[in-house]
Amino acid sequence: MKKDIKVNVEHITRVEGHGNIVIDIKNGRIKELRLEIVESPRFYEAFIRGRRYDEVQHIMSRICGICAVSHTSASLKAVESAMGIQITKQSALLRKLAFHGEVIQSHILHLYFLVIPDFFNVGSIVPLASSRPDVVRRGLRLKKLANEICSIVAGRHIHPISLFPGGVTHLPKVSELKALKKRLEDSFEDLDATLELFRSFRVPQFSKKREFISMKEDGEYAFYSGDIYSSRKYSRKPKDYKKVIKESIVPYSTAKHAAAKKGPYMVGALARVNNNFKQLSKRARDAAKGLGITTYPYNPFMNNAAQLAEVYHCVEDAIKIIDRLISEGLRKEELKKPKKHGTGVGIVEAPRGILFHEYAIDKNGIVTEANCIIPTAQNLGIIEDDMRNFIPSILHKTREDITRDVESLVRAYDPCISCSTHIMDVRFED
Amino acid sequence: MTKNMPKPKVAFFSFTCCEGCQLQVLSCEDELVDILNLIEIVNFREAIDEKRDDYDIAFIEGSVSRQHEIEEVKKIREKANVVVALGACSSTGGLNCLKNKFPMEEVKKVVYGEKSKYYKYFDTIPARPLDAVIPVDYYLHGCPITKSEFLNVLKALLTGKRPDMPNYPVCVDCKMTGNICVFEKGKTCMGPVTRAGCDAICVTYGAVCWGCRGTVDNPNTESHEETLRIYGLTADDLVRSFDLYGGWNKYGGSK
Amino acid sequence: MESPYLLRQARIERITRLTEKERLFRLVFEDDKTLGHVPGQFIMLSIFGAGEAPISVSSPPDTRNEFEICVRVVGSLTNVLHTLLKGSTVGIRGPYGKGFPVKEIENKDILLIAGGIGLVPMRSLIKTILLKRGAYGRITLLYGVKSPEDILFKDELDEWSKVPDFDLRITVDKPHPLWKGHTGVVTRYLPELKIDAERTAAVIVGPPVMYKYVIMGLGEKRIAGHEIFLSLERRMKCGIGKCGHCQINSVYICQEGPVFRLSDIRRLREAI
Amino acid sequence: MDYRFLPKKGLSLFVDGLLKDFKVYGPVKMDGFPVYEEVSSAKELLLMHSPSHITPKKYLFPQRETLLRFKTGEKPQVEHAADADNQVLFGIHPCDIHAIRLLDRVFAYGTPDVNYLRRREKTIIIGTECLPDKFCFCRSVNTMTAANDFDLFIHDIGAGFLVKIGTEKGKELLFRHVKTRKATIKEISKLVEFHKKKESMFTASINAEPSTLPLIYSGSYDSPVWEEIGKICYGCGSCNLVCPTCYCFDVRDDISLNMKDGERYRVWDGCLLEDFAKVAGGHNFRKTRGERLRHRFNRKFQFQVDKFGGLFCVGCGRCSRACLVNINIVEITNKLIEERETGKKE
Ligand SMILES: Cc1cc2nc3c(=O)[nH]c(=O)nc-3n(C[C@H](O)[C@H](O)[C@H](O)COP(=O)(O)OP(=O)(O)OC[C@H]3O[C@@H](n4cnc5c(N)ncnc54)[C@H](O)[C@@H]3O)c2cc1C
Ligand code: SF4
Ligand code: SF4
Ligand code: SF4
Repeated sequence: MKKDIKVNVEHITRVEGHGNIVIDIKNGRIKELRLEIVESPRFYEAFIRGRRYDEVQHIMSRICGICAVSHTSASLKAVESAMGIQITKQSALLRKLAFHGEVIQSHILHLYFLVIPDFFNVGSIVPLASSRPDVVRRGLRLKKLANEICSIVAGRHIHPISLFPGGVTHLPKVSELKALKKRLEDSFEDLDATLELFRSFRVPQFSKKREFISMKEDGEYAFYSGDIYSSRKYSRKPKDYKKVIKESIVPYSTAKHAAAKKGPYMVGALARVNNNFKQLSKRARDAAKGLGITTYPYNPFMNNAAQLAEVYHCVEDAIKIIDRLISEGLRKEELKKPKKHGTGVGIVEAPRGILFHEYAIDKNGIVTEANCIIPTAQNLGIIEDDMRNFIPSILHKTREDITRDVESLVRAYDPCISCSTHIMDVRFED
Repeated sequence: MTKNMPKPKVAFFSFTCCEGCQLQVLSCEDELVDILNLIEIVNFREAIDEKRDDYDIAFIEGSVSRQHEIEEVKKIREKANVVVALGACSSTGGLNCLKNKFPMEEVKKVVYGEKSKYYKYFDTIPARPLDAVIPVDYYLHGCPITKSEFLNVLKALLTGKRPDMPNYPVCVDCKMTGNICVFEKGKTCMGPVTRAGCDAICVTYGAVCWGCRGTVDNPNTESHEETLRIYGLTADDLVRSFDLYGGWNKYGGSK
Repeated sequence: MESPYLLRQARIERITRLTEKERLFRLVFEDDKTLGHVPGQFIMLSIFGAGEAPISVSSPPDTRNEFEICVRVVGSLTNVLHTLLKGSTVGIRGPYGKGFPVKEIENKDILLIAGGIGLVPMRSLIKTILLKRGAYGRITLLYGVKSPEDILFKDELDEWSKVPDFDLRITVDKPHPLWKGHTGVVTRYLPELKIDAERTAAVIVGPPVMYKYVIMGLGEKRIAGHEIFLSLERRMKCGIGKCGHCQINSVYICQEGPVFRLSDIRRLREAI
Repeated sequence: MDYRFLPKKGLSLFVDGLLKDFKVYGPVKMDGFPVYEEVSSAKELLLMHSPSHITPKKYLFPQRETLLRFKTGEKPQVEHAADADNQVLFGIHPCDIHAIRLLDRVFAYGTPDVNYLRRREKTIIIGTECLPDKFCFCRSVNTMTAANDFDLFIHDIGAGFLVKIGTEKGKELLFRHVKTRKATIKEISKLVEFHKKKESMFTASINAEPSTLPLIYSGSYDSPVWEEIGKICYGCGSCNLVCPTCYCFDVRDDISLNMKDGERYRVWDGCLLEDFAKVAGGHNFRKTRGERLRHRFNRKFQFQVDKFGGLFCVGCGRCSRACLVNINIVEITNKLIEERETGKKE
């Protein structure tokens, strides 16, 4: 089929941040294809220099509203590693609990607010509020639960307050934890309904082999701690992240592209689920299987299924953490003090994938250098790759349908553009 | 029995920021359905596909930090009857203004590397609050905004009331909440000069007030600097504290 | 015990647009009881959702269940009030405070000085006096406004000016192309007034800045402090002497005022 | 006055008994500082301490209190909100007992404030003794001890508690839940001894008779003090909000999102806050911080005294404790006294 099509989606909707899709097809061949990141650069790595170590998490959290807990956590881990701070078990548990809150919140937001409208063939959840109020209310209930987890532990989800270098500054009340546990247990009903709903959706068939990079840890499904791990079966310590990932700038994007040795790779829920499937909770594994994650899927559209499986996992694990906190008893603990200074790397699995923060801190506790690599920036290369490979299979469709399908593809990655505009250590494609 | 009014059309726009304030709007889980009954959202890129230009009320999030953003916000101002600045970035410039104290070439180089100087694409202008570019009717302060303030402003606009904006410091919220003042614990705080309305949530959750809501109309900053000095802040610390969210006024900005 | 914050409901029966910013509202209680006020007293007016505010009663005492208020748009409640249509219901509590000494000033010449919406409570007094015209001496009304468009109750002023022995002088702050009358602040016209200080009572209502100068002017006219009455405005939130906003030293305006005798508050710092 | 003796272990029995019928609030430690919170057993109570940072007045005059509930529409409907639970305020110090006495007077005079009075009616006040810190000066304003205005007053005398009975209601509660016996003269004298000891513990004191303070303040209207402290004051209102006798409030409406129902509520306000005396049109009757400070201090020592009788400062020192720039009510008062005395000498 030889046709000419120009797609130009300015400010793609239902994603975080500003991006454009530009596709130019001449004679059935792709002449031009770009995912333009037009979000204004904000230069966090530049202006964090000169700030004190105990303000860093507060500032770096503001890289992104939707994955604020992740940025805060990666930032804290980097600072704590640079300064030799070892937090207590209780603090780590509380941080993990808040982290689960964020993952659930982010995935539910993506699935219910950004993705579902595509399957119902509407432009947003607004029309669904009247046609399918049950669906909308369920999504809102789940999202609220996720927000509550973060509120109880950290004050709020967007820019958490109590996560601080050396530990946490606030303890939830036992009564709050008990009430939260009850709500988490009750949420399985809504999750099962969500699962049913997503099972009824037809997932576009598109598959291309790729490298998945995530964290991996012995003993648990890695979100908050672990090493860097690739589906090409190698693993690296966090501090060696630069040996795995190289960044480059492209002239149409304020977000840098990243690549591993073998080129573009994918991070995020699907990468994690594929790499760490066995460590998912029981219900999460069942959900994943129910949604068709039986083999090792390379279909990026399966990212949504992986997200839903992870929501199950986080809810189950959150319940476990709460049980532990209650049975071990909450104690007021002082924040642990810094012991040294130097450079430190912190990595976590943000909802959209592995996230790196690295700082150099001087003897006065002042940051002198910083570097962050954001999940969406890592996915940009593979998204463009996928677009290139996906388009030929839908070329027979109308321009509108092509546009919608390509948008859905981009959206499946749940790109978070607002935070992907700050990256360091650039290598130029000359 | 007020005059019958059609559903007001509301748009949300986002400029240089983390989009947390828009997300805070989406976090009104219990209220969202009611909100959709009261207003018609005609533009909200983060959540809906529709993009219309016939709005009455525009909520604008983010600082203005690129040349083309100036034109865009001006266009919005022309179309909207009411413009509300949504969050610290747009109300006071927010954290974004921290970059203003470094030269453009330097921040570009630090983030995008040596060769970035050949790429105009990364160029920005000093980040600034919305009212440095267009007149703003109402402000929702905070990084991020609070849900309750957003709902109050929305309700006020719908009833025809003038939205309240507290003009007293966070210490009031702190005392209402029943917090122990962090100065008692030997820490320091921006609360005494910062505009309240957040229920002192940062202090409640064990941190200090960072000053994200900007200052009250007549802050006693001299007194505050003196207090901070007495509590052991160095000259550098002082600069850092006042810079964090006060960068616009300090580095080049004025309204 | 009944809550002092509970309200009586009144229906807006008539709305008259007086200026760009001021409207006159005729209110009728749902029950058939009267408001029972004296000139100079105020009510707390409320619209649910918009709030509550002290507003002077602008009509003279009435045996019927009706009264009038005139309200300027300045903020929340007043904005919403101006969007209401005839037939809407508003809440009323009061009347509160002490009004003008209508009885005491009988048989005297009356000098009335009003600035801006100060004419609103003054109107209640004027109408009361005119109902018993014979009981009072000469009446002089000095009325200052910013510009001709701000003049309230134009028709009524016209009527009053035709009443025997009623000297009406309106002055606008700044010269105005369409204005042929007096210009400048009200105090400018005090010296030329013929006043028998012995038998004159003066009443002043206006914006805060006006009082000091008018009082000085009246002093020059040798009117005694105990013959000068003024109505003070303060922020008020409860109307019943609790909320503290209207307090001047030991005096609560909502209780002991808003109308005061000058000699009683001369030594009250911050009053004027 | 009736004194009873309550054995040591009786206290927790008593509190447990109270908890059956009441919400019980008392002084507890939070982050190492005394505050009032709801308690669930006697062992949480902090029974011998300096004043709490925030006053217990919040249980009688809450920070935010609904006055009316309404429905809008063609025919608006409104009802009075008077949500008050039966409550016990346990461990109220003499200064706060005096403060509550003053609030009672304020809210009852003229048009009674039903919301406050209803709460007050449902409140049992159980006093305890306290230890002065460097800010306390109740001795200087005659509020170091409380003779009445409580239901019970409990004092730890080592072997057990001396319980002073203030009201029939208090007595009935005590008798219902625990066994007590008549206190001996010796036991009663322990309270007197304690007061003697307490009297010697104050480091802050006002250098004039309390009865002369209104006059001193009325003569100090033009003192340079006001401008001096006005310069350093933040206008943060902390002093207002922690004061047990400050009672000013703002009234606001909140409508729910259905735009059909809502409530009218009041929240604490403070005369140190910039907009407190601002009126429509923008005029501010107390524009400077100095003027506002003068107003507040005078309310404590002159204005309210004229109006209600009795000083309106009960010497708890909370305002000084809360003030970040160390504006200290005792020091200021002493300065005014000194100005007056040296002024007289000249
Ligand atoms: C005894 C007494 C009698 C009175 N009688 C009358 C009367 O007869 N008629 C009458 O019209 N008024 C009268 N007033 C004044 C009236 O009470 C006030 O105008 C009223 O309280 C305003 O209420 P509001 O809710 O509309 O304003 P609010 O919303 O409470 O606004 C009040 C304050 O906000 C400021 N403000 C308003 N809009 C804005 C804005 N857009 N931006 C920034 N600031 C703003 C105002 O300047 C003012 O300081 C009287 C007052 C008293 C004390
Ligand atoms: S903690 Fe900060 S905001 Fe709170 S009272 Fe103290 S200084 Fe004020
Ligand atoms: S004025 Fe100060 S010392 Fe006096 S009662 Fe109030 S807070 Fe306590
Ligand atoms: S607490 Fe101190 S600084 Fe704050 S308003 Fe009161 S006197 Fe001023």
